Amino acid sequence: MTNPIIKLENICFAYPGSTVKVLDSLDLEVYAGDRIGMMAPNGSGKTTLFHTIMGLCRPDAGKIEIFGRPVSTEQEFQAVRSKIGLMFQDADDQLFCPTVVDDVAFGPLNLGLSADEALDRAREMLSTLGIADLETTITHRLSGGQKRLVALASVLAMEPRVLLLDEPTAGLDNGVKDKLVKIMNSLDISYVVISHEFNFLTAITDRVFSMENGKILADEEVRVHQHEHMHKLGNHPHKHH
Amino acid sequence: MTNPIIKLENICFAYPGSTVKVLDSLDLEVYAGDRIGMMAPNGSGKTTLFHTIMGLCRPDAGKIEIFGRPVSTEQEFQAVRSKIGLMFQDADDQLFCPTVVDDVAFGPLNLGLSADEALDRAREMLSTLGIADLETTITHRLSGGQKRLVALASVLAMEPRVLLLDEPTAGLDNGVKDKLVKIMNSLDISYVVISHEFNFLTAITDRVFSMENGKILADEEVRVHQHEHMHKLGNHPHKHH
Amino acid sequence: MISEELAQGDSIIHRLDPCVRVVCALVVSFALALSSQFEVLGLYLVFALALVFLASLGAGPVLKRLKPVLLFVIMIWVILPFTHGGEPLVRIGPLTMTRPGVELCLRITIKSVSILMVFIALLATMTVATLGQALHRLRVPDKLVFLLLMTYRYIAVIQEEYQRLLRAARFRGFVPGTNIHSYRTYAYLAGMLFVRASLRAGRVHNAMLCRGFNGTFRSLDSPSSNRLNPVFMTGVSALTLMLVVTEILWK
Amino acid sequence: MHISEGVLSGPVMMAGAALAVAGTAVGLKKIDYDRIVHVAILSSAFFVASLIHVNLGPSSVHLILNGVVGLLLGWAAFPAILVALLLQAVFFQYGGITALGVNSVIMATPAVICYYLFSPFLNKGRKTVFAASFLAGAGSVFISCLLLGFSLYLTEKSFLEVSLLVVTANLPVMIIEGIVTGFCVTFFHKVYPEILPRGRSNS
Ligand SMILES: Nc1ncnc2c1ncn2[C@@H]1O[C@H](COP(=O)(O)OP(=O)(O)OP(=O)(O)O)[C@@H](O)[C@H]1O
Ligand SMILES: Nc1ncnc2c1ncn2[C@@H]1O[C@H](COP(=O)(O)OP(=O)(O)OP(=O)(O)O)[C@@H](O)[C@H]1O
Ligand SMILES: [Mg+2]
Ligand SMILES: [Mg+2]
Repeated sequence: MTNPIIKLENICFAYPGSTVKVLDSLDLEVYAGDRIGMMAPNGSGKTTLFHTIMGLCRPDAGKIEIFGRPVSTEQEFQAVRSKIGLMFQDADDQLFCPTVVDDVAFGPLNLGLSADEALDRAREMLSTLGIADLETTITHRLSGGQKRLVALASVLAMEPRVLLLDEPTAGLDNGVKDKLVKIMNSLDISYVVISHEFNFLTAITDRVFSMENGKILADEEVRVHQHEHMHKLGNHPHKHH
Repeated sequence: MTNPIIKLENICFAYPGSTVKVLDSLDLEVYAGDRIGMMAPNGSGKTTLFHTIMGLCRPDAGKIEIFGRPVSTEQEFQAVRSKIGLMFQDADDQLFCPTVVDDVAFGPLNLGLSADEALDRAREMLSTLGIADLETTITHRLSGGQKRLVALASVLAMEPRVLLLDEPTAGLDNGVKDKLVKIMNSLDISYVVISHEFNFLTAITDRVFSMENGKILADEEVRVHQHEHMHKLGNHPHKHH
Repeated sequence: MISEELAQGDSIIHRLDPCVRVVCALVVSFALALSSQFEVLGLYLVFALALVFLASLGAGPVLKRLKPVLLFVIMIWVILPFTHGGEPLVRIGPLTMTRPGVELCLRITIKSVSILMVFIALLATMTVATLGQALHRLRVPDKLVFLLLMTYRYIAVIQEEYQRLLRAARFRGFVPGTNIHSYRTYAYLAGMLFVRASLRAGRVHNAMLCRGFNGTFRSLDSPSSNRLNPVFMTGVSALTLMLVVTEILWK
Repeated sequence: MHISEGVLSGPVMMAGAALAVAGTAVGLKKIDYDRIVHVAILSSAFFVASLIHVNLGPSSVHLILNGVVGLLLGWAAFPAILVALLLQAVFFQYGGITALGVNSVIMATPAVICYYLFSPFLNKGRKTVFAASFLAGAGSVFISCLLLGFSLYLTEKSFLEVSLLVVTANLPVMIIEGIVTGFCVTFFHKVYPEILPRGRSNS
């Protein structure tokens, strides 16, 4: 078995000024090729987990290894950050440049590409996602679905080795969701996706994790649980314990 | 048959500066006791429809009757507005007072109640929804699900005769959804609910409408359509035409 | 709100390098603001009209944009000619219009309308995104350019937030009036805007870090080469210089 | 509150531009790279909030809120206000290039002054916070009026009446600004104290 590309060990994290441990001795391993879904109640710490992987929340205890190397300082995180593509819950937070092409080229420029190379890569990314016509659009004029796709393009333009997607379908209609499913299934990249939509998750991932009390619930438990639910409660929404 | 409490006749609406008719000769009747679901793609005009009922988008043609009286001027809408409770797509947009109780009391205060009466009504509403303990919490510190429930409390504190809920479950986990289902089923009030989630809709409404080309599709058509889909495509997300 | 409708056009001016437009706008505006001879001001007015014509803007949108300044001009014509001391010109009932008062008004009118027309023709015809790029290439400090672009980016987002908050208040029976309850409500709405702006700033900063931002701003420079650029630049500079010299010699 | 294009005399215009450049330079220097996004987005909020109209008897006035911006941003208020005014010029033609300097100075100077005078009181009790921010809100508008009047007076002695008129006409605006700023800052104090400067040591 190869090394995991992301490995969290015994991570504890509480927001400053709070005593609640949002992450509590959490363990997680993501291997190359993994396509993981994550479905857990609001406030269970999914976003915090992603931010911890990116080094935006520094854990109070525990060890983070990314691509086989331990990371803990800002320098170390900076070095790996561009290889992990995080897509934020709110696309507006991520599209901070005035035009679409500026935004998609922002990452490549920071990677040290020349303006021309960055432009080429941005254009290529946009056409891969089928939104080449948006190139010169002013970002704040995009519709919700377009914003989401451009945000994805911005992240993919960094050529990350692993993607972290935080509720990519929130507020999207089925048309855009379908498009996302197609895109995700055509990508040759590992990813972890947070979503509240079971259908979407099963369509694009191989396993679904859950979170509870600051820990990740193992695959098996979740599977069993979901099976039971399908039989007992059918179509009706109900609470997972 | 009694009169409808909301009646739209031949409503046409285009946003200023646009030629696309978002609502195009739309008809809608809501009767006392109706529990209607609405499920349609993004941008099909659901939110616009709600805003038209509230008098925020003024139709270019057509007639609106609310509680049996025609309404068209700002004064007329103002008079009925407090009797229709609209819950926004994003609960954050609805909570702007410092604490939960301030927020729930805001509507009653505007209705002319004294500060004490408003406070009483707010507290009563909070305990009805089972969130009395949140009373003095700072609104923007609430979790997503709590925000939703407080927003609902704020709307219900106006004692509306009909509720319009715009995607009340977006981004919520199943626990909160369940709670919402229970609350909605216990309310003795007519409502129209927009949602992209079929399960949630069927759990709390008696009929589900759709929208297409600026018109509301009749109940029957939608039923047939959804049936077919269940068989052919099962769990996978797909586009509705 | 932010329509930037004038930026959509296609004209000689629209096709010029934005840097050239910014420099020309600065030169002409300041030269104009500093002159005072009526003959010269008249020529500037013609110059400004010519620029508007070159930008092929319709009279409607231009007048719409001139509305604030036209209102201001009307206001000063109602007050200044009568309050300014000096040689009387016309007497209307108990009021006296003075010559210096009228001259001052006329001068302000020509200047303000012309300066705004220059602004509309040269600057309002580009989006702020383009303006930011031009300022960057003109060596305006990166921080300021970034501030401009970022502020521009989020105005629409925050404006929408405000509209939704206000709408929510109105749906719950809020009718603004002249009373403490209304002022407090507006204060809460404004306060909420700032709070949400601040929270968003934290998220945006994180998003920038995730995309490899490390304190240096890089941007896609795309100078548009256009043979008209040097021609326009020379033409505008020569004309302005001529007007400035005329102004000085006239005295 | 602003002075239109074409009104000011050359020296006043140039002095305003110079002061604006200096203030902006100081402000930019005080913003480090971690804070710049913050300043920018608060500047967008300022832009939007300053378009809010509140009722005043039968008419309405728009909020200014340069006091709030001053309390939140300190010296960074200078570039933030400059940028907001430039964008107002581009979008609505409230002003143009030549008066931009003077107008920024008129709006931003009081913001910085109020920051130094009143921010030390912002970590006290509710009543003190309200009083201090009331004074910051009303005071900013008052100082802005004085600066505006002064620029007009320097341009043309006969503008004296107009200047006095500006100050008196804005008296009710000052009171409204005071009240709104008071409630606004107590709102921050209660729901999100992190947004307020933590004392002046780090400014
Ligand atoms: N900046 C913060 N400061 C303090 N507490 C926070 C902060 N951000 C989140 N929290 C708290 O941490 C917990 C986990 O939040 P997080 O956003 O990670 O949850 P989530 O699983 O992503 O939820 P959602 O499904 O709503 O996005 C919540 O209880 C939340 O209230
Ligand atoms: N303020 C506006 N100005 C112009 N066009 C608008 C405005 N708001 C919405 N639209 C357009 O009107 C159409 C209907 O929008 P609406 O928000 O009513 O759709 P919706 O069905 O609620 O979608 P969603 O599921 O995304 O909430 C869309 O095409 C949208 O682009
Ligand atoms: Mg989250
Ligand atoms: Mg909607």
